[in-house]
Amino acid sequence: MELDSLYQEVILDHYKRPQNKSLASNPTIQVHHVNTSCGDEVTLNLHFKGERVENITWDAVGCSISQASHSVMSELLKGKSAEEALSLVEEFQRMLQSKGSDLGNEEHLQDGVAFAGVSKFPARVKCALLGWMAFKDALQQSITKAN
Amino acid sequence: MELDSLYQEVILDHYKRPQNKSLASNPTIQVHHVNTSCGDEVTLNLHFKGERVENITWDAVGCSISQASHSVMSELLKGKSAEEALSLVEEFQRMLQSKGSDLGNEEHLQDGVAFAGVSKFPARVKCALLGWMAFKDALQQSITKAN
Amino acid sequence: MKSALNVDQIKSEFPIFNRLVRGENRLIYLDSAATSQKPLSVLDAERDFYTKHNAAAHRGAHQLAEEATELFEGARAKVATFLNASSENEIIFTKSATESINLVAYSIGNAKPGSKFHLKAGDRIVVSEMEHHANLIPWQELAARTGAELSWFGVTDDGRLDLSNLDSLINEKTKMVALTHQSNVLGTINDFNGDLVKLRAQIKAVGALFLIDACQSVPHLKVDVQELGCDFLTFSGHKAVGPTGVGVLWGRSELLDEMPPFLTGGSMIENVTMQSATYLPAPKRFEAGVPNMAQAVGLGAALDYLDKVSLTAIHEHEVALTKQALDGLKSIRGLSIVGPTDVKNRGAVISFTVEGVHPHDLGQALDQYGIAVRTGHHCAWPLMRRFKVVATTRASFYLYNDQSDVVALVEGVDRARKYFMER
Amino acid sequence: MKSALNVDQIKSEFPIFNRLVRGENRLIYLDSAATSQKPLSVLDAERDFYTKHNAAAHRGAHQLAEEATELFEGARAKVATFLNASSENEIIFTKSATESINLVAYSIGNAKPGSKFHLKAGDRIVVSEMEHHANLIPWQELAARTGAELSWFGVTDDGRLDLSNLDSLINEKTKMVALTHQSNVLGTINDFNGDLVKLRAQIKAVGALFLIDACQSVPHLKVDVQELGCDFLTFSGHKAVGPTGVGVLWGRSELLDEMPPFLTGGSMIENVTMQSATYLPAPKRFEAGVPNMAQAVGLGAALDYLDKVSLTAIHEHEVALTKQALDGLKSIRGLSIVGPTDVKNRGAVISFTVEGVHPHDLGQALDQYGIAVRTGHHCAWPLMRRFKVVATTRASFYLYNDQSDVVALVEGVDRARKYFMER
Ligand SMILES: Cc1ncc(COP(=O)(O)O)c(C=O)c1O
Ligand SMILES: Cc1ncc(COP(=O)(O)O)c(C=O)c1O
Repeated sequence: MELDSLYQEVILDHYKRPQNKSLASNPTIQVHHVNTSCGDEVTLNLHFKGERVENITWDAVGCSISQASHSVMSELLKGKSAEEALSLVEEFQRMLQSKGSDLGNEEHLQDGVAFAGVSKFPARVKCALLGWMAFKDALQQSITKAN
Repeated sequence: MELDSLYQEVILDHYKRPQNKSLASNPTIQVHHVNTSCGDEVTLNLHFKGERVENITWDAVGCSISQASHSVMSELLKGKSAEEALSLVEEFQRMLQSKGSDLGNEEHLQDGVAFAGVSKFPARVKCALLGWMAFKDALQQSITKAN
Repeated sequence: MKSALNVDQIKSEFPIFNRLVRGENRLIYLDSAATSQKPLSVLDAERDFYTKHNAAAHRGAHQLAEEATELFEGARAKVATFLNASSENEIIFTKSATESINLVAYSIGNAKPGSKFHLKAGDRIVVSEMEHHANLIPWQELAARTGAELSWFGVTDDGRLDLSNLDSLINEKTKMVALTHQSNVLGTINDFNGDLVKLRAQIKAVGALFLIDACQSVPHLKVDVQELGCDFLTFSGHKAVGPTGVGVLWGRSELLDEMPPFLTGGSMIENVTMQSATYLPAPKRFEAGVPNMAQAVGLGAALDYLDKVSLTAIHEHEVALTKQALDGLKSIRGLSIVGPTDVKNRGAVISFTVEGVHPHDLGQALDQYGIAVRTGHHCAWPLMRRFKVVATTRASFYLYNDQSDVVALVEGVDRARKYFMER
Repeated sequence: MKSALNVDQIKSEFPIFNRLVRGENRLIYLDSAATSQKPLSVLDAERDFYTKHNAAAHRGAHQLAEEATELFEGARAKVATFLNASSENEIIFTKSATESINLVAYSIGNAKPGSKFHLKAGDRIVVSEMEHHANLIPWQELAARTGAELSWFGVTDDGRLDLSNLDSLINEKTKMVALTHQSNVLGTINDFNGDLVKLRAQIKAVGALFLIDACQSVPHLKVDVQELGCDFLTFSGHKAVGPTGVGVLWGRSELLDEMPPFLTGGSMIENVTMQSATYLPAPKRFEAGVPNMAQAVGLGAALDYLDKVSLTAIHEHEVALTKQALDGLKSIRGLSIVGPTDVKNRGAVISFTVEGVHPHDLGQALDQYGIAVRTGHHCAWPLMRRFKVVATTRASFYLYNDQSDVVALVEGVDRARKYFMER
C-alpha cells in the first residue's frame, strides 16, 4: 500500500531515533524556521569553520517526515564543504519537487532517497524541506558573517 | 406589440407637450432629486399655502416616462389638500409596484393610469416615480416648515 | 439510534460522493468545517443563471438584465428570510466571511471623528482566544490603525469562554465586541441566548457594537439574528452547501446606512464628480462593482436546500454523530479531545491529539483509508498555544455523514495509531 | 467581408443563445462591456471542480484538498502565462477588478511613514476623466485619507486622453498614476506602447507607480504586462467569458512583497499571537480566507477558451464589426457618436446619442426587438458631464457577435427613432 511508500522504514527509524537532535552550544549561526501552513518549527545550530560544515544540531516539533528529514539532513551534511552541502540541498530539493519522477541518487543523498515518495504528496513536501531550507539559510548567513 | 402598452399615447403626448415645465419663482420649497441609476434629474418647486398645494412647477432632464410622469403629477396634484395629494401619491406608487396587477383607478389618478404598463418593466419604475417622490419630499418639508 | 435524516437520500444529491479516493476507497468526507460539499440543486441554480439569465444586474435596460436583477435580489430576500432579518436591505453580499469582517473593521476605521463609529486611543475592541484568524487579525489591524486597545476573553480548560473578567473587559471603554458563535476548533457553541445571556446583556448595556462570526453555526443550526440581539453577523456560502466566492454580512439597517463605505466603485454611488462622491444607502453602499451574481443565486439555492432538509433535523443528526464519535474516540489509547467532551452546547467539530503521533501523520494515514480530515492549527494559532499543542487533527460532520462514517473514523484513528506506534 | 472568426461555431458553444427574448426574438447581445456570456467549457470546469475535487485549497491533508490546491494554483499559472507575468506569484485572485483597485489603494493607505508606499500631503495621485468609477473613487478616498492631491488628465473632443498638461501632472510630486487601458464608454484604447509611450516614459522617469485598468482590454486583445511596462494591472473574469465573482490583480513581485496587506484573516499569515501577526509574501498575503476556488478555475478555462479562439482573431473580428457599426450608425439622422469615430486605437464599444430620443427610451425599444444594449452613465459620470450628456446608449461587441447583429442594431436604432420622433 501507498502509505508504506511514503513512510519508509528508514524514515520511521530516523523519526524514532533522531540524530543530532540536541542543540550544541556556541553555534556560528542559529536559525528558527516555521512551516506556516501547519505550525511545525525547527531551531537549527550551525557550526561553520574554514568553509566547512563542522556541526549541525537541531531541535524541533513536527511530524515524522519533518523530524526524520532533519535527522537525515544533519547526518548527511556534517563535514561537507559549503559548496558540497549546497549542491546536496539542491539535489534533495529537486527530488522533492519532482512529483515522483526523480527517485534520487543514493550515492549522493544516502538515506535522503527515502524521501522520494514524499514528492508525490504535495502537502508534505514542505515538511521534508523545512530543515533543509533552515540549513541553507544558516549556511548563507554564516558565509556572509565570515566575509 | 408590448412597446405600445408601455408608451401609451397619453405618455407620449405629455412628453411632447409637458405641463408646468417652467419653474415658478418664490416656491415654499425647492427640491432636487436624481435617479442614481441613470443620472436623470428633476428640480421641483412647490408652492404650498394653507394646507393646500397651490402650485407645482418643475424642470428636468430625463426619458419620456419620467418627463411625462412629472407632467401628469403636476396637473393631478395641483390644488389638492396635503392629505389628498399624499394619498394619490401612494395610490400611484402602489400601482407602479404591482408588476402589472393593479391597473389604477382612473377616477382618482386620471392620466396617471397610463403608467400602469410601466409596472411590468422593473427598470423603468424609478423613472415614473422620480417626480412623485420629489413632490412627496417637498410636501413633507413644507409641512415641517409650516409648523 | 434512529437518525433524524435520510442520509442515503441526501448523499445521492451530492455528486462528489460518486467518486472514489486513494485507489478504491469510498469518500468519507469529515472536513466540512473547512468547506462543505454541494448538492446538485446548487450547481444547477448557478448553471441556470449563466445559461438563461446572465447579464449585469442593476445595470442593463434589457430583459436579461431585468431577470439577472430579479434573481440576484431574490437571493438576497432568501438570505434575509433565512436569518430572520427585518429587511432585505440588511443583507450584504461579500465574497466571504473574511471580507465581511474586514468590511466592518475597515468601515469603522474610515469613520471620521464625530461619527459614532469613530475609534480612538482609550477605546477598546474585545475578541476571544478561540477566534479564527479571520475574526482576530482584522481587529488587531483596526486597533493598530486607530490606537484603540485589543483585549480578549480567555478559554477555560474545557474549551468554554472564560467570563471571569467580564466586568473589566466589557465596560464603558468597550466599543466593539467580536465573538464566534461556534469555534471551528473546539466545537464549542457560544450560546448567547442561554448560558451567555449575561455577556450579551452587558455588551448591550455599555452600548458596544456586537459582531457574531457565525461561519460554523449558520450552516448547522437555526440562527435568528433578531433573537441573537447582535448588530452584525456573518457567514460564508461555501461552508453552507453553497458556492465558493460568496459570503454574507448581516447588519442592522440603521447602522449600515450610517457607516462609511468600504470598497468603492460602480453601483454604490449617488453622485460622482472628479473630486468626490456620495454614496447610496445599504446594501448597495457596500456592494461596489458587478456583484458575484451567480454565487449569490447559488447561495439562495443552498439555503433552500437546507430549509428543505430542515436545520432542526440537521442539528439533531449532528449531535447524535458527535456523541457517537466522542464516545468512540475517547476509547482510543493516548487520544485527548481538545474542547468540550460532552454534547452540551457543542457542534459537530471534534479536535483531538494522539500521543506520539503527529497530526500530519495521522491525517496522512486517514487519507490513505479514504477519510478526509483536517490537521494543523485551523487558522486559530493562539488557541493552539492556549492548549499547548502545535496542531490537532479535526473531524467535522455534516448532513451527508452517517454512523458508518463515524465508525470508519474511530477505526481509522486506531489503525493509524498502531501503524506509527506499534511497528 | 470575410470574418476572422467562425461565429456560428462560437455561438453554438454559448448556451444562452438558445433562448429567445421578449416573445419570439433571437437574442442579440450587445452588452458585453457590462458582462460577457459564458461558453459551456467554463461552466463545465466549475462544475467539474465541485463534483469531483471540491475541498479547501492549501488547508487539508487529504486527496481532495490536494487536487483542489492543484486546480486553483493551476488557474493562477494560466493567468500568469496569459498576461506574460514573470512569475505565478505576481497573480492575485480577487473578487473583481473593483476589489483589485481597492486592494492597491487600501494597501498604500496602510503603508506607514518611511515605507516607500506611504502617501502624504504634497504627494499626487493622477487619474483621467475617462475612468470608470472603479478606477476613480478608490483614489479619491485614498487622497482624502492621506492628504495627497488627486489630479487628472482631461479628454479631448474626439475622446482621447488630453496630454497637453503632461508635465504639470506627471512630475516629482506624482506617486501613483491609475489609467484605463480602454474606456468602457468611448471605446478609446490608450496605447501605452504606441501613441502614449511618452506618457509611460514620464511616469517611469518620475518614479511613480503605474496601474492599468485592463477590464475592457484583456478580454479583447493580447495584453502583455511586461511589454506594457506598468506596475499593476487588473481585470474582471466576468467580462472575459469567465465566471462572476473573480478578478485578477497582477503586480510586480518586488512591490507586492513589500506592500502592507489589505484583507486579513486565514491563509495569509506567517505567525499569529493575540496581539499581532506577520504576513506571508504575495500572492498569499493578499488572499485571506478560503478563496473563490471554483471561480478561479472557471477563469482558467475562460482564458483557455480565448486562447483557443485566438485574441488576435477576436480583435480583428471586433475591429471589422466596429467599422461596420460606426458606418451604419453615422447614417442615422440625429445620431452622434460619443468617442472616436474611426477604428484607430479603438475597441468594440460604441456610445451614442440620438437627438430627441432619451437613451432609456431607445434602450427600451431595442430591448423589445431583442437587442440588449446598455443605457445610462456607464459608471463614468464625470465623462458624461465632460460631453454634456446625461446618458448615452452603448452597444458593445464580442466574439459571438456577427455582421447580422450589427445590421439589426442599426435598423433597430432607426426604427426606434421613428417610433418616438415620427408619430
Ligand atoms: C473600465 C472598467 N473598469 C472597471 C470596471 C469594474 O469591473 P467590476 O465591476 O467587474 O469590478 C469596469 C466594469 O464594470 C470597467 O468597464
Ligand atoms: C469560525 C470561522 N470564522 C471565519 C472563517 C473564515 O471563513 P472564509 O475563509 O470563508 O472567509 C472560518 C472558516 O475558515 C471559520 O471557521
